[in-house]
This record gives sequence, C-alpha cells and structure tokens, in this order.
Amino acid sequence: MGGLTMNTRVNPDFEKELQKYGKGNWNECFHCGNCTAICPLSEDGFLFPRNSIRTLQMGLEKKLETSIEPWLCYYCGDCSETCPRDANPGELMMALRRYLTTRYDWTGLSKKFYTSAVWEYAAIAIIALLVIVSFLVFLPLRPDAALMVNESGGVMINSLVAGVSPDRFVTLIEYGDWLMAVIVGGLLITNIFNMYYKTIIADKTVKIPLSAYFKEFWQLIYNFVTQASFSKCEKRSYWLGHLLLMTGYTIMFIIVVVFLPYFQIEEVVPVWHWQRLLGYYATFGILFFLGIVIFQRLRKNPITMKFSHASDWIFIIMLALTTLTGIILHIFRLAGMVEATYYTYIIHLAVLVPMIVIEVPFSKWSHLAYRPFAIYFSKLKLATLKEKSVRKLAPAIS
Amino acid sequence: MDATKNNKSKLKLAIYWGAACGGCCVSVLDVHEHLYDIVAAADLVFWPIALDTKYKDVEAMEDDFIDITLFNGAVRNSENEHMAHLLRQKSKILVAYGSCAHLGGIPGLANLSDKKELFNRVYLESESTMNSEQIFPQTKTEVKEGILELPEFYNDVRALNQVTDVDFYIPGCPPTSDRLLEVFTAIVSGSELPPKGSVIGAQMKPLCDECERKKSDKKQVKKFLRPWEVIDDGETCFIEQGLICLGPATRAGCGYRCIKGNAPCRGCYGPTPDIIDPGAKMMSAIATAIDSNDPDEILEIIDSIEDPAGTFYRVSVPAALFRKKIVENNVEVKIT
Amino acid sequence: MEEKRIGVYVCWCGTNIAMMVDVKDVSKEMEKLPGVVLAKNYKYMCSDPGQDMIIKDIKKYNLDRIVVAACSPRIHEITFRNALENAGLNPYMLQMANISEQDSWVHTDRIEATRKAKSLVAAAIRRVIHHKPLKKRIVNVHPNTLIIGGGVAGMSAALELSEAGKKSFLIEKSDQLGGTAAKLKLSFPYLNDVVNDISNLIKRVEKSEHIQVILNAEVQEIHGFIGNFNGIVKTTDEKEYSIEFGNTIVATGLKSFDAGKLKNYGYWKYSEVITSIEFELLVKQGVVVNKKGIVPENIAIIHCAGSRNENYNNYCSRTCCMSALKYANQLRNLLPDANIFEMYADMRTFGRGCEELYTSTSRKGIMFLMFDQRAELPLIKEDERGNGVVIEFKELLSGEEIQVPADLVILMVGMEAHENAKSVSHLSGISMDSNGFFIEKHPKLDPVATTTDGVYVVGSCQAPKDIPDSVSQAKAAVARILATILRGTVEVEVTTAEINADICCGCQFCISVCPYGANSFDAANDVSVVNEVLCKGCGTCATACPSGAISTKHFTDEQILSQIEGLMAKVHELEELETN
Amino acid sequence: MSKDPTIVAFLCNWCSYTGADLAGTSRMKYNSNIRVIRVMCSGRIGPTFVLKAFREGADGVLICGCHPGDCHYHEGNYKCLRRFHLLQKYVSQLGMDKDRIRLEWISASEGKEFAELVNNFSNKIKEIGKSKVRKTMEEWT
Repeated sequence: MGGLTMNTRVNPDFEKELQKYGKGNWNECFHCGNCTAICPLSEDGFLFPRNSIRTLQMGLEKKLETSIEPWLCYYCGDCSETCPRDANPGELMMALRRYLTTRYDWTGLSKKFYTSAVWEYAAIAIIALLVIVSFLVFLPLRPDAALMVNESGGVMINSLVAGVSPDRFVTLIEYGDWLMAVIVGGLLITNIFNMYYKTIIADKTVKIPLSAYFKEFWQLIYNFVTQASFSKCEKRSYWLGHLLLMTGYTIMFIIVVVFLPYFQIEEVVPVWHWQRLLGYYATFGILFFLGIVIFQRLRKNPITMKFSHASDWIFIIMLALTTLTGIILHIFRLAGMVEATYYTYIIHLAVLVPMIVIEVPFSKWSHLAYRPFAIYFSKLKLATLKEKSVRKLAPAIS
Repeated sequence: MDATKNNKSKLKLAIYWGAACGGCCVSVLDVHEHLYDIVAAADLVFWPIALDTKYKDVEAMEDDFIDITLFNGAVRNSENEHMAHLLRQKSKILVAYGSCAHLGGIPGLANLSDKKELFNRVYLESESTMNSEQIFPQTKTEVKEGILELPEFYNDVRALNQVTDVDFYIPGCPPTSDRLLEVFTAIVSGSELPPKGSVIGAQMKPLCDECERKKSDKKQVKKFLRPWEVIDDGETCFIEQGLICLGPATRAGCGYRCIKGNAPCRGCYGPTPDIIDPGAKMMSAIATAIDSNDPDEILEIIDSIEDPAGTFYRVSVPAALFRKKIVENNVEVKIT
Repeated sequence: MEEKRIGVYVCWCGTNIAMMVDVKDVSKEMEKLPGVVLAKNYKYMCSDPGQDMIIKDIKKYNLDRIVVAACSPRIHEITFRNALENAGLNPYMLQMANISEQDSWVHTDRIEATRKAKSLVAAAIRRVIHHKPLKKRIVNVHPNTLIIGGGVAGMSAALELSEAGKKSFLIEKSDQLGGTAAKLKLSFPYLNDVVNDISNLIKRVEKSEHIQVILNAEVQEIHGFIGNFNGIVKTTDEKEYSIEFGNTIVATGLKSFDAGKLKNYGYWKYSEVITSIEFELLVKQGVVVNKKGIVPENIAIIHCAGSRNENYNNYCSRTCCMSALKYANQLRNLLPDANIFEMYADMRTFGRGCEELYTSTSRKGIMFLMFDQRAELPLIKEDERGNGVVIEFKELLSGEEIQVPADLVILMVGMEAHENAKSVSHLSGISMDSNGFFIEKHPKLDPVATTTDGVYVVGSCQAPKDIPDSVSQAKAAVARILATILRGTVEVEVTTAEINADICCGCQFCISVCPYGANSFDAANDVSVVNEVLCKGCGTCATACPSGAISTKHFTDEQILSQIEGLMAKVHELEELETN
Repeated sequence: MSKDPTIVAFLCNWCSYTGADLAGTSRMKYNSNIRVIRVMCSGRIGPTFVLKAFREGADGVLICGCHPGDCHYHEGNYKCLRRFHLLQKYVSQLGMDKDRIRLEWISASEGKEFAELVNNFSNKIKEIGKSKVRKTMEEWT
C-alpha cells in the first residue's frame, strides 16, 4: 500500500462532473459484466468498458485521464443496449472522450466549449464575424463584378474581389488556409503529444522500446484510413456511412487546404473532371451520413443517438452548413449569379473557418486524430506487454 | 469325576512345571500344613520339583491315569510341548495353573522379540557373556560319549491352551494358596465342577470390587507416572494418582495382595469374562482417561507410558490378538 | 445355541446396484452361509412388493433375522425395520449391508464390486446372528418448559407456549428482556421501527400468567431427561429457584465480535471508528456524530468486521450486509449531503425484500467499494490532509489501490456465540461447533432439536440469524414441545448402553466419559448405572470400560467383532479360491 | 485383484459414514478394497476392534470420525484420538508399521475428501505391503 498517492483518493463528486460531458446512469452499474461480455473489443481478463465505469464510480479522475480505452470504443451501443440497469456504458465512453479531449487541450478552451454551449456559440460567432468583416472591409465586391462571367456562363470566382488580381486572391486565401492549418495543426499536435504524455509517459508500468514505434507505425495510417476497428462493431453499415463521411470530409479538407490553387479556378470544368467528381463524392458522402445522423439524433434511436451533447449538434450543424453553403455556392456559380456567388462564398467561409478552428483542436473533430493515435499507442503498449507476457492487462484491441 | 468318586482309592495328582519361575510350585507348598490334607486325599504321582518321577514313568501310565494335573508354566520349548501333550493324554482333568499356563505369563513377554533376538541377547550381547565363537544351544550336539540332546527352543511362547486342550484355568502369579485349597477341596468333596473352560479360583468382577482404595469418577490423567515417581497416599485409587493399575480389567480373587502392598495391579489374574484381548480393554480405558484434546499434548502424555505392551499385557502377550512380534519389511523393532 | 433363521435380501435398486454388482451371484453365495434359510434378490426391496416379500417370507419360513443388502441404512433402515415390525418381528433383528452408496456407486470394476458386496453381506449375516430384540421405552412429559434467554427468540417461544396455556420459566441473565433486538431502531429490509415491536413483545410476556420471568438469573444446574428435567436457577441477589420442567429451550443469543481484535481498523485508536452496535445507539438518539462530536461528511461502512475471514471467524454473520444497507438509508435521510461509502467483501442480500433494498440503496448516491477478504483488510489510518481518517485498500472490482476519506467509520461487527455458551452446553448436554454455536440434531431435517432429547436450540445461539428466522425457530421448537406435552409421553432411545452388574466393579471410568451424564455411580451397590433415558447410545463408555461390563445395545462388541470376522472371512475365502 | 491390500474402515454414523454415502451419491470413484463398518460414534472404536481386524487379515485400518468440535456426541472423536495414539504406540512395539492404522476426520459433507482419503490410504498400504499379522499369528514356530 506504500505507493499510494493523492490520485488514488476516491471522489464521489466526479460522477456529477462527468455528467456535463454526457448523460449516463453510471451509478446504476452493479458490475454484472454484460457490457464486457458483449463488447467486441474486450479481451480475456480485460474489463472493457466495465473498468472505466468502475473507475468513474470511484471518481478516480487521474486514472481516467490516463486511459486510452475510451478512444478504442466506436460506440456501437451494444453495451448500452444489453445493460440491465440502463447504466449506458457506451455513453460513458462517449462522455469520457469529450472529457479526455478537454484534458488533452492545454489552452483550457476545449473545456469551456464542452461544458458551455454558449461559449462555443460565441466563439463560432466571433470567428464567423471576423471572416465576414475581413471580406467586407478588405476584400469587397468589385464594382464591375457583373462582368466576371466566363464563356461557359460560370462565375469567375477569383476575380470577384476589388483591387486584387485573381492569382493573388487565391494565394491570399491559400495563405489564410495555411495560417489556419498551422494554428489548428499546432494545437492538435500539442494536444496529441499531451495525450501521448498522459497515456504512455505517465504510465510507469510500460517502457516502450524504440523499435516498436517504427514497427507499429503502419497502424496509425491504416486505422486512420480504414477505421478498421470501427468495423468490428456489429453494425457494419454504420461504419460504412461513417467512412463515407470521413473520406469525403478529408478529401475536401485536403483539396481546400493543400490544392486550393488547382481547385478554386476561374473556369468551370466539365462534369466528369476529377475536381468536380471528387467534390460531388465528398458532398454526397458528407450529406448522406449527416442526413442519417440527424434523423437518428432527432428520433433518439438507436441508443447511441439517444443522448446528444450540444457539441454533437454544433458539429453536425456546422458541417451541414458548410456543405450546404458549398452546394449553394456551386449552384450560384454555375448559374452565373455573381453577387450571390460572392456573398455565399463569404458565408461559406464564415461557417467553414470557425468550424475548423473550433472543432479540429478543441471539439468533436479532434477524434479523427485521437482515435488512430490511441490505437497506435495501445499497440505500442501491447507490444511491451507482450514482451512482459502480461497480456491480460492490455487494452482491448489486438 | 464320577469315576474318581466311585473309586475308593485316592485321587492321583500331578504337577508339572513348564516355562515358569517356580513360584507356582511354591504356591502349592504355601498351603502349609494343609499339604497333609492334600496328601491324605490325593497321591502325587508326578511332581518334578518334589518327586523323582521320570518322564518315561509318565509315558508308561495308562491314559487318564491321572485325575488332575496342575500344569504351571508356559510352553517355551519342545520339552514343554511334549509334556503338555503327554499330560493331556494321561489326565482326566488338565488345569492351566498360574498366569504362565493361563495366558503365557511373564515368559510370554519374550514374544515381543523373536528367537534370534533372544539368542543374540542372551548368548552374545549380554554384559556377562564372552562367546567369541558364537556358540548357540543346539538340539543335538555330538560329544565323545555320544549325542547330547536339548529341547528345541521355539520362536514364541504359548499359553497351555494354545498347545493342548485345557479343562480349567486357575489364574495368578502365582495363584493364591487359599484359592488352590478351595478348588482342591471342591474337587475332593465331589461337588459339581463348573463348565469346561472356566476360570476357577477367581471372580467375574474385577479387582476394584475388592480393592478398598477410594475411587471416584475423576479418572483424568495429565501424565502417567511410574511407581517410584509417586508418593502414594495409601488410600486413593492408583489410577487417580496417575499410575497405571490393571485392577479394573483384572479378575478379583487374589485378595488384592499387590495393592495391599501399595503396588498397582499387574493383571496376573487375567481379564474379566468375554474379553477377547486381555490388554486392549485396559489400554482403551487408560487412553480415554487422558485429560487432553490436543493431539500434541495427547502424544506427550502417551509418551509417559513407557512400555504399553509390557504394561497392559504384562502376563498375557501370548494370549493377545497380537500374540507375538510381527516382522514388517521396513520396520525397525525397538526391544523394550 | 439355538438355530438362527436368517433371510437375506439383495436389492437391485433398478440398475443402480445391479449394473455394478452381480446381485444374483451375491444372493446365491449367501444362501450357503450358516444360518441363512433363504437368500433372494429383487428389483426394488424398498418398494411395497419388496417389503411384502420380506413380510410374507418371515411368516412363511419362520425367519427370525433379516439382512437387507441395499442402500445406506441411513436411508432405508427405518423402512425395513417397519417391515419387520409389520411381520411381527422385533425391528432390531435387521442388519443392512450398504452395497449401493458404498459399493456399486463408487467402484468401476464389476468383479471387484461384486466381491465387495459378498463380503459386506456376509459380515451383515454374521452380525445379525448376535442381534437381540430391543424394547421401545416410554416416559411421561412434564408440561412446563425452561427457556434460557429472554431475547426475541426466547420471548416468542414463551408467548407461543402461553397461547397454548402452558407454563414456561423465562430466564434472562441481564436486568431486562429484549436481548439484542432491543438495541435496534429499525429493522431491515422494510426499515420498520422495531422499538415498538420489541416493547410490545416484552409487555405481552410480562402480562402473561403462564410465563414466569426471572431476570438477573442464570441456570445453575439441570438434571434429568426429556419430560423429566429439574433444575436450579439462581439470581444475582442469591435467590434460588428450584424448578421442574419437561423440555428446555436454549435461546442464549449472541455476542458481538470484539472490534478491537481487528488491528487494521484501529477501533481503540481513532475516535472516528465505531461499531454497528454503537451506531444503532446513535440513531436511536437521533444524532449522528463521531466520538469527537463532529457531524460526519464522509461515512464509511465496513462490512464483515470479524466475519468471513480465516484470521477471525470463517462464517458469515448473515445480517450485517442488510444492516449496513439499512444504515446507508438511515444516514441518507439524516445527512442528505454526506458521502457514504459501503465497503463490502461480498454483498449478501438473500431473503424477501433484501435484494430490493440493495437495489434501491444503490440508487441513493452511495459508493459501493469491494475489498478482498483473502488479502489484507482495509487499513485505517490518520488522514494527513484532513481531520478524519483515511481507509486504504485495493478495490477489488477495479483492481485499484484507493484511499477513502472518512470522519465516521462504522464497523459491521459479526455475531459470535454467547460467552455463556460453553457452560450452557454442559448444563443442557448439547453440542457446540468449533465456533461455539450450538449444533442442531440435523442441519436440514431437524434444525431446532438437539441430540439431547427435550432440548431445543433457537435463535442466534445456533447460528447467526435475523429476527424473523429466530422467531420462526422459536415457534417451531414450541410446536415440537407442545406435541410431546399433548401426547403426555415420549419414546426414548433404545440402543443405549447397559451395564452388567455382575461384572461392573465400580471403577467409575465410565462416569466422566459420558457427555450426557447418563452414567452414574450407585454407591450402595458399588456399581455404575446407566440412565437409559439420558443415554444416546454413542458407545464411548462401552469402549472405555476396562472390564467389559458395559455394552451398547445393537452395537455390542460381539456384534461388531463378528461383523469384522464375516467381512474378512469372505475376503480370505475368495482370495483362497482365486489362488487355487 | 486379490493382491490388493484389504482395508477395514470404522466410520461414525453421523459424519464419516454420511460422508462416505455422499461420495456414493456423488458417484465419486475410489478403491474397492475398503470394507466399512458403521458405528454410532468414533468414540465406540477401541483397540480391540482394530487389532481384531488385523488379526482377521486386514492390511490397513481406517478410522474416521467427525471433525474436532463437531462430534455428534460432544467429544467421542477426541476419545478416539487418544486411543488411536496409544494403539499406534502399542502396535509399533510389536513391530507393525503404525501407519497401517489411520485416523482422519471426515464430515458429512466431505464425500470428495473421503474418496481421496481411501485412495490415498490404500496407496499408502500398498507401499507398506500386505500385512503379515494374520499369517504370523497363525504360525507356530
């Protein structure tokens, strides 16, 4: 008992604290183990997700803060469905992911956003306003904008702004993209490092050999691209939908941030052009899945959609708005409606920018990064544990 | 006995001494002047201690020639056995007289060892012996004058009834002369004899019945003592003082002479009726009286019983269920 | 020796015996043994046709002894004894050979099992030759009852007897009735107020004309036997009562486990640590404070204090889990904002309403923490960060080493046998288990009687119990007693010891050997005598008797020795048969 | 398998005999060379029975009673224990391996333990070998 630290002290109030991140009757849990039995991720001797529920009931926040497990869970909802006490272990994992996101974020903003929707709305509004104001003040519509239509009748989008050449406009937006990417990426990377610190470095029981970092690196990429762990959940259609969304979203993100000069061009390319095909795929992917999710969240069914945190809605709405404004923008442009194109472009950015700035490092979007890293980290741990042949203590993946 | 009664002639009496100390023969003499009555009523036809009658004289007798034979001593060797059979043949009534004939007696303690051990002890190892050539008694030894014969020493000692058919038993080491006289008088007077196999000259009840020491139900013992370890108060039951007294398991009839002499009973009058193993009952009683429920303490208390076989079967080893030494493959035998 | 006429019956027990033992071969062999008139085998000896066969044979062949080779005598000895009785034979002229539980069911080689059966049956045949008819004995029953212990169990028994108009003496050691239950405020699982219940019970007892309550009193002596006891009761002010009674109810109750023995809990050291008994007193007074007088914010309730632990008591005290849940509820009501921790080893909530109480309690914001009884107990030590104590242990469900802060710790102390149990056991002639609780006659089928006829054990002196169980047991015991009182007579043990006065010399080895005081010394005749009513027939005295004066009816030396002979004779016979 | 040693067991009615019955009702298997004699209490078992069993040819004698403190008749088992130790000392004096006599406590619930005990004891007796008691006592040499 000598090694006890202050972290091991029970905290009955912690459960109330966590209720801000998700709704669950976690104190109802009497440890029957049904959740562990049904969870496709749990392995011999590993009480997944029961262990987390237990730790929460005792209020061992430090212990929870250092756990990878919540990231391994894809919230298929089987555990919550089989729970005889409606303790909703799946929602606990969800809440823990939100909680962990705030714990990884060193700025403290994430916590503000997750625990207060007002804060999040305000932040979004401010950034959106900044975008709109920047355009209206620094990049106003040129007086002869009505002329900016090309032979095919599409609006020449890069030439709409007064006093800036089309090439320069694209470069300017690209710079903006890069600036945003650096800030957001910097925050995200430091947060991931924070996650690495908490889950790996702080865990004195494992010492990971350097070779393992290289040997297991493919896991990071593979899981990011395929979300293979998600497919372990019984509802594979859900995984497919999510994959559609993720790929669409990522494609758009890469195109917009990395290949903007090739994407945002004056001429309107033919329908079968790669640029438009990718765009349509992404739009379809995002909208299709979002449609399902919105429908399910409104119906509060299946169980995984029963409780919607404010952050869930914000993310969905922002993503939907971004997509919709993108579609409208596209239509206006094809229709040669110059002014409408310009203002829709501003609105599109006024939705897109805050979404990325807020969601990527501080909120729900970040799971896109944390999940593959969590799998990577757990593989690293597993590698060492295998060496120590105490595999039973390992997290629930293989 | 009818024959004896009808015949006006005197009874023919024989007394034989087998493996014994001689005390039994002496006990016959202990009747003192009553010996005259005996001699008046009976002719002593064979009595090696007193008369010069040869074995061949006995062999020459007709069967059932002797009315009563008092056979004292156990059967240790071929001579004893031969005489047992011979006297059985020549006697109407064969009486096992004294503890040795009755139960094997003190010589029976030799059954805790076997012949080889006894010979080694006696002819090689005993402190006063020098026998570098390792000479042991032989049944036949050639000397210049011819062949010398010795009886064969058996591996075990037997009670008389283990060799031949016995009519009655008169127990005791030795039997008290009074009892002998009573029995003798009864036979001479022609009163009805008890059924064959009876123990006569002793009672059904154990010795405690006559013993006048104070007895209570406090038979709980923390340590068993040997007589020299106790200052006997002269009036309390020996067992209650921690001494092992075989009185409760031994027939009365001796007049509790040992106890009167402040010595615990050694059981020479033999067990009470219907007892199939003479020492087992007393062993059971004594163990039950151990005042402890703790296995270690029980062992410690039992340790204070120096020699259970010699204590509970002092005069009765040959008559016991385990009447002699058993040679197991792996067991080292301690001779006590 | 007159001719014995023995009938031997070998049971197939369907295929239970027949498949492993060649029953036909067994009965054929047995027919050859001396004294055996007939040997039969039959599918189900215990069935009505089976029994009828015995009854008819007894009459037809004039059998005087019966051997049944079937199942354990513990199952069907009574059945076949009744059959013998129905045929007009003394029921004790029966001997059973167990060729089922101790042969066919435990062996795999049919030849061996058959051989064993032959030897067991042959032994039974040898034994039955020496059986003697035994007579039933009947004694009168005194209608009064002695009840030792004035707790809920004792009072319930007294009231039940009083209902039937039968007198009882209720002996209580302390100066008031009520026992442990009188110390309680609420009862589980319904959290009813027991204070009123108990005081009503006491009032009813005090009012009853059939109950003589003697307070501050202890029973000094009990003599006699079922139906005919007499005893002496003495009060602390030296008043002596000499009483007569036909039955005894022992309801001496419990003693709480001494919390001081648990080193890890520092009961004497920390003013925050109290026992469940002390807590009951606190809630009865309506003020929950620790010994420093501070209203607690963090309250730990530690289950199994001294129970279910090989270093203390191995057994479960049965009521502590439920009491602990009751406390959690009481505390939640009294101190709505306090943190309450239930630290348990296993949650045992059987019985009506109990699991429900656990469920509802678990929804009241109470933290349930599990510790491992087999490992070291939780350690209570001073809290370096606060005023109270902190409890350190490895929480079993999570595997985490944790600390629980507490400014009130309630130890759920278990029940132990009353310190008087030993003397009461000697007085009344009942057995105690290794924990000091009284042993009932049969753990399943006779849970209130004891091996001493006419003495019953009720309540927590028999094993840890809650109130309703104690009351049921008390009333069950009274039902048994009333049956004997109404009949007016009882049958007593037949297979007792007997002393042959022609051999007994009065050495008195047998007196202290008897656990029931059945043997006594008759100084006038200088012999020991057996009170056959007290004797239970264990035979210990017969084996301790150095002269062989004592024998145990139906288990005589002769019977057992011939059984050994029979057993082994068959072994040798078969062995020799094989070697030739 | 007549070469197998023969074991005579004395079991008390309340605990050990019931335990042996339980082994049967639970269909546990054990060596068939054991022959049981039921007595009411282990306190009834004395040296005479044990010696008699050997005298009749038993190779081992097993005595079972209730666990200490659980005796149906209070302390019969302790009395058995005392006699057992003295008896062991006595038989060793006569040269018999004292391990041929064994005393164990078997409760009514210990069917498994009983079956194991029988196997274990009969192995022990096999190790010691067949008893020579009966033969020795019948020999006159």
